[in-house]
Amino acid sequence: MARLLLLGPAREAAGARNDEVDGVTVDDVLSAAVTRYGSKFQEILSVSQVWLNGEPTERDAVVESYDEVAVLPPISGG
Amino acid sequence: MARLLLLGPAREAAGARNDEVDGVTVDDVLSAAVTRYGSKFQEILSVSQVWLNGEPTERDAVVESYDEVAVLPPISGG
Amino acid sequence: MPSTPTSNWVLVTPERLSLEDVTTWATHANCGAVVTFSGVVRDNSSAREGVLALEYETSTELAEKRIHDVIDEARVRWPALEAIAIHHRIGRVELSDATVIVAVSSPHRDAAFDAARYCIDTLKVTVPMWKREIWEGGSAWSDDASPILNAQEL
Amino acid sequence: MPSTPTSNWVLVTPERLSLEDVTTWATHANCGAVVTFSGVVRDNSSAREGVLALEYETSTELAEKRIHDVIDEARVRWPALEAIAIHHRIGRVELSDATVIVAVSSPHRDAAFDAARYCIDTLKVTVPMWKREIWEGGSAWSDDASPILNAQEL
Repeated sequence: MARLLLLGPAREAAGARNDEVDGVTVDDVLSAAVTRYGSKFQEILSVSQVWLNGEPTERDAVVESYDEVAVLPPISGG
Repeated sequence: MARLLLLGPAREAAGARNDEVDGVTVDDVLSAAVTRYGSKFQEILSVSQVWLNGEPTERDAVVESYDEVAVLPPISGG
Repeated sequence: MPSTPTSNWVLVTPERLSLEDVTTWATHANCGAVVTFSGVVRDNSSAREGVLALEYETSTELAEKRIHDVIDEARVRWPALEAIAIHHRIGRVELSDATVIVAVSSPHRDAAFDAARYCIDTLKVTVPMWKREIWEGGSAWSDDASPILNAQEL
Repeated sequence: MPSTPTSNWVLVTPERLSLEDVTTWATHANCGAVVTFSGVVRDNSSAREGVLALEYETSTELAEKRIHDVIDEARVRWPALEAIAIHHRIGRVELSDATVIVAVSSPHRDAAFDAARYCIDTLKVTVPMWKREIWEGGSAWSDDASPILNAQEL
């Protein structure tokens, strides 16, 4: 179980900014999210960075309860 | 006869910002100024630019009545 | 407002940004130079004319953390810097209003210019922030998006 | 206050300078970037600690003319620039107050940064201006003086 944080176009495609999904690794969490949100989300995920608790992460990292997995599409600040 | 404009350290050394001196060329005007104001002014003049009517000038340029000869020591703006 | 001799002021806020406030705050007694950059909403983008407003979305916590990383790296590169403020607005921002302000003070101007430019260039590619362009009758995510990089690598 | 689409605002004045005024004035609808430089009185110089104030002297007419030359040359080098304001204060200026402000706006930030830096670097060596440092009990002309050059040659 991990907390999902979906931002910008990822939030829009999923229809949610925060969610909770099951999974042992970051990869598991993302697969569950794709199953839940569908192909538009998958497309955005494919060009996004994924952070675990505010830091860039490997996709095989193990997630604990209440860890935050954030999906960050290409940015456009400033 | 030309008008003198003396700025910054040149003004201070001469004890005057504006004055009138005789002379056919810029050089004549400056020589008359040195005679009038003395060695401290001469020292500053030696490291200064001289402009005629707001533009850099050659020292042998002829001055007409009411032309302005400006003495501009090294600058320190900003 | 913070005002320690050497200090950082990071803010991600839906409120209007004030250039006067950050500049006054950044002006320390030993500083001869303050350089600011204001990013403002302009009426066109690479995709269209007639832009009326921008709308910014982020995680405030993640954005502020990454802005601090930009500032930390700037201080490594230009140790003489005094104050650095970086404020980013979120939510809807109208035409000609500031979306981001960077202010850097320094005893001399070269470091302030170099660091201000580094900060805005680096913010744009390291800080999580997503921008929608709003025009008469529609809106869309900005085309000018880039993958997230890290401040130390830039 | 001038406000034509492309415009210059030159001012040599004994009044307090306002960064807010020049920035607001410089922000045109097609501009995404405004860069400012503020030169402020600092408490030390190459010659001494304990500087309390600076006092600037010039011919306003000659100084404004040479500031216009700086702006004209900046526009040749960066044709995309929108507004350029250069304000220089004269007379006595207290610690931490601005002695000079440069504000440059542009559709994109690179030109605004480059031109703002060119303007202040060039002003310092081309515009007639003389500065006295004032400290507790005395004053003297600044040591940081340079011969007058021309904007086109820099």
